[in-house]
Amino acid sequence: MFETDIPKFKTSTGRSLRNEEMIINMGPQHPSTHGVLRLELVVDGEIVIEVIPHIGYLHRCFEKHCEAMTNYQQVIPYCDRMDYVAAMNMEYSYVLGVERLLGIQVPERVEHIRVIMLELQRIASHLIALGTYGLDVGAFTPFLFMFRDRERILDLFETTCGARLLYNYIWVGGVSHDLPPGFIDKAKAFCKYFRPKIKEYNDLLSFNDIFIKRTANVGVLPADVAIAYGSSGPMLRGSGVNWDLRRDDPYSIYNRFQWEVEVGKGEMGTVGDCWDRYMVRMREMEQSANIIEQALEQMPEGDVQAAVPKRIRPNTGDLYVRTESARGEIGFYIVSDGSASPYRVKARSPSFVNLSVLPEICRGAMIADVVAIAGSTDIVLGEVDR
Amino acid sequence: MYPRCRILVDALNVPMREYFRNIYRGIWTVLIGMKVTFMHLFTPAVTIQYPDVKLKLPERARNRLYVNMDDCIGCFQCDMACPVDCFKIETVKSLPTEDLGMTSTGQKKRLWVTQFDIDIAKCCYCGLCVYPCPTECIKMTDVYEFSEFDRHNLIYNYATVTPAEAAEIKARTAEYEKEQAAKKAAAAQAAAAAKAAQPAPAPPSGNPPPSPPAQSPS
Amino acid sequence: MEQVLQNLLHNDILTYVIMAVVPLLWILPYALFAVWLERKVSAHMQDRLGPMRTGGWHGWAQTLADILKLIQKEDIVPSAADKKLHFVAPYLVFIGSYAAFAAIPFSSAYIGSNINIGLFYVIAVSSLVVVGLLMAGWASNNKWSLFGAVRSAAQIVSYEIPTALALLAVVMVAGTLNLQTINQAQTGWFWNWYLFQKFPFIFIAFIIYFVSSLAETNRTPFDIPEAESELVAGYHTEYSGMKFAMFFLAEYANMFAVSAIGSTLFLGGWNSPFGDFLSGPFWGVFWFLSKGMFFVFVQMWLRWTLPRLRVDQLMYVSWKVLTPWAFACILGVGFWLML
Amino acid sequence: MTPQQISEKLKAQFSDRIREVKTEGVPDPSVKVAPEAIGEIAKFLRDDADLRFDYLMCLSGVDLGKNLLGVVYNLSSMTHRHKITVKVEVPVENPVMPSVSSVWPTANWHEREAFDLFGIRFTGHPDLRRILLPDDWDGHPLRKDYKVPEFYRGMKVPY
Repeated sequence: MFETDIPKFKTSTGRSLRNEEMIINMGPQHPSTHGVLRLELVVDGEIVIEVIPHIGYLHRCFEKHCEAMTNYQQVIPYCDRMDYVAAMNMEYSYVLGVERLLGIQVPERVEHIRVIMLELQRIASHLIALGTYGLDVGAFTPFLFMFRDRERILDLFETTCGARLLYNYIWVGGVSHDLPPGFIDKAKAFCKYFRPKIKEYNDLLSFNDIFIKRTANVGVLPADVAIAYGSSGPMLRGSGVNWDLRRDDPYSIYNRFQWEVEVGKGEMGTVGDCWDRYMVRMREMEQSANIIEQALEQMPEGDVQAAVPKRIRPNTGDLYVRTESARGEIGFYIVSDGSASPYRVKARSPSFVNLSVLPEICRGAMIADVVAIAGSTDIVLGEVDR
Repeated sequence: MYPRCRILVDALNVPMREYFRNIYRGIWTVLIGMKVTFMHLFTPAVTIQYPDVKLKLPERARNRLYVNMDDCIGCFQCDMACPVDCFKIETVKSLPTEDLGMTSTGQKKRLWVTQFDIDIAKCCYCGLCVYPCPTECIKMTDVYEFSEFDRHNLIYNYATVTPAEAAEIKARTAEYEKEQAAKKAAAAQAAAAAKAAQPAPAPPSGNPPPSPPAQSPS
Repeated sequence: MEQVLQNLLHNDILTYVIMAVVPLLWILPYALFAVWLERKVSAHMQDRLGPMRTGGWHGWAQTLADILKLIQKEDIVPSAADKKLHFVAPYLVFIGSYAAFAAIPFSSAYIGSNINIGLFYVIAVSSLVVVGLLMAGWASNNKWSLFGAVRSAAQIVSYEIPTALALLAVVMVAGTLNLQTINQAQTGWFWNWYLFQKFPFIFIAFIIYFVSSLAETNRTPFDIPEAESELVAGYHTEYSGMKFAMFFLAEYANMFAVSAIGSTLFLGGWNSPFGDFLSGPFWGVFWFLSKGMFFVFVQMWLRWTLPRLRVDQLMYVSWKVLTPWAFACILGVGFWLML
Repeated sequence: MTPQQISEKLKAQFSDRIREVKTEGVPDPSVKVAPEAIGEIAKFLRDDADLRFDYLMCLSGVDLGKNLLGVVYNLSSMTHRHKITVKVEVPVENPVMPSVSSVWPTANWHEREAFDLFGIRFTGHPDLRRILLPDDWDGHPLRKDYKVPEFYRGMKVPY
């Protein structure tokens, strides 16, 4: 709250007290590192002097696997497993890259279905992010409320593609299944159900004074630092940067809908603090609900699969494709050598990049703040380690 | 040394109004939160008593794989589509004298499927194997409770022939092929002899025909 | 009751033993019930069902089963731990919270020890808990446990002050430290309770007491010593089996102890709220326990509603909010009494 | 600015150190530059008022075969909303090139990853350690000639 330097403690005779820094390990098995992240904390009492993240405990050789696959389609299930909380976003980004390499245009209906799925997934992912964030600062109940509502989204996904978490739904040139009968009504009903719930979360957690005290002015990430560190998604927007790839690097049909890009305004403290990042997510859910409702309204009839050759063989070349996942910019750098399997796939995962700024913003915080800051970056370790 | 230390919050720097507003806000927002949780004390639970009550799975649910072996023609399409290699398939060519019947889609079966194992522990339930199947014999069912104490029990053998029968079939086919090869070789020899008699420069074709893959390419 | 027993048994020591064991007869079933209640309350607040299977009706035997499980569990002591302290700590914690029950009047007929410095004794002896917690954290030889222990020591010591000051406001009105006498002074309808006297000073003092008692029992929003998202489990991270159960028991016993003191001092203890209606020694027990349980419920309610504070904010609440306001209450009550 | 203009500008500034420009007929226009110049070029790309590539989207190592390792920088500018891909090739025998982590701090972890998986050494990197694999891992797995070891500390690797 106030920038104060603690003077070196001296005894009455003027000798300085012996004080030692302590190194403690937060993780890899720790309740609030959201997986197997290990943070090496150098602490002086409760104050954290330095944070050194160690990652790789969940490394599953995604990129090596991609090269070993026999065709482009087989990579999609692996993309799902990168960010298992927002799997749709992951596979969409990859599929978009392959489609651009092939030069395929997908049918209108597919675009609409994809947008609906991506935004539903964004809500689901943000619900987890916010719920676990509540858990990080000690509030248990919002977590379960949010899981309750996320469950409805997962049910929608399950009726559509049969899986609840790892969908393999968005395919090159289309989607695996058309929407099931009754989906549109159910999705509309969900949006209607969901809006009042946001108010409930706000009452219970967002505007709770203890929560504000815990998160406002904590882990302030200034806009220039955020850009230099390549932060993206709610992390970047929380710092007040009005930047959303859905609008600023348009893909799919997002430019047809009416929606706002939410940015952190520093209502409860400094711009770019944990509360701002939290609130950007909360407000984004509402915007996503807007997009879903519009897309449901405009849903055209038609085919759900473009004409794609059975064996996908893009021309030799490379490209970088980026989309806005729930956590930020998910990019795939895909190199094709003209064969049926990708030559190289590099995933630029948002959590990996967002996490790299953690040492910068944790300096001088307290241990409890490190938990709050790490929670507000909303990392998924599957995606950090790939 | 501590650039952003926030321990020493000096209350005197906080204006008095802020102090009272803090207290007021603290109490008020706590009461609002308590109201929300109290209301939920009386709303019915959304959870169910799982093993007693089960949710109906949607039609498209992707769970355990099932293979209808009556329809399987041993084409390896599912094996090739699988990203995690959980299939282990072995086929043996049937003899021309044997009739393996037709699939329900009207295709003639030409191969004995002597081994069709799915390691369901490896399966990632992506459903990619379902689509390429020409006879629609592999599909994902709604069975999701199949835990086992031993992971080897999760390797499901779908082959309809027993190992003994498989060995017999293999032996039969190998014998038949040897016969065929011998016949071919004899024919080729005869042809070569015939050719040798003639001075025409015909290419010798002494090699036996490549035998069909007896094992899966894994 | 002491008199009755003495007449019955003609044996001093046996009488004392029985007198001492009586609260335990309440605490053990209470702790089982409270853990179950906590689970049910939390579950229903979160739109869940909570334990439903063990024992049949709403899983009433769940905690019983848990205790059986904990008894059977292996008692793991870290190899680098200070074995003796590690062993003693959980019992010391429980002793601290149990000893407080000695001076709490359960009914007009039963009080463990009717001493005239009862309140003082309760405040003093419940501080013993800190020693146990600190011991546990230190002996575990685990940095996280140590953090929890140091945090809890700082917290409990700080919150002793607003607690004591808030109680002092009542003592000033009552003019005694004997809890039984304080109770007797509140007999009659509920407006005789100290809560509603010298309004609003004692009312505020009550809120201060309740808030700081939350901190003393390490309950949310002041549960930073065992903040599960920061310190995993704080001082009892390295405990397992029955020793862990001891900590658990002590926590719940403590919860009831502070609730009991609160209801004794502010809500008339074993007095019926409706004058003579349902009053008497036996109904007294009922009123006392239900008042206590109500506060236990409120503690649970708060726990499942609020996030937790940070260490410095915790200190801020104690020293800059609760303590000055408690002083103001004392001052107010003092002036009122002088007038 | 269009990719052509960007590459013109780079050529004017760095002349011969720009090896190859590909702007037509490829999904992502790219500029291939000399490895030793990447630090300078990166600084120029970020600081020039017309370019302002303030956002390093991605940094990937690639095994290009033919005894070459490549590093690909995908840059975007938030101010001018244009993008460019910068490519660098280094020989596999001595894969050394300057780090750009002082220009874009986000490159820090990306470069560690490229070091980890390809063995490309970035000079001037503040903390060039393995990031995803264990510190004592042998070899750089994403190179095409990498052989999966049989055992790692007594554990069988291919399951």
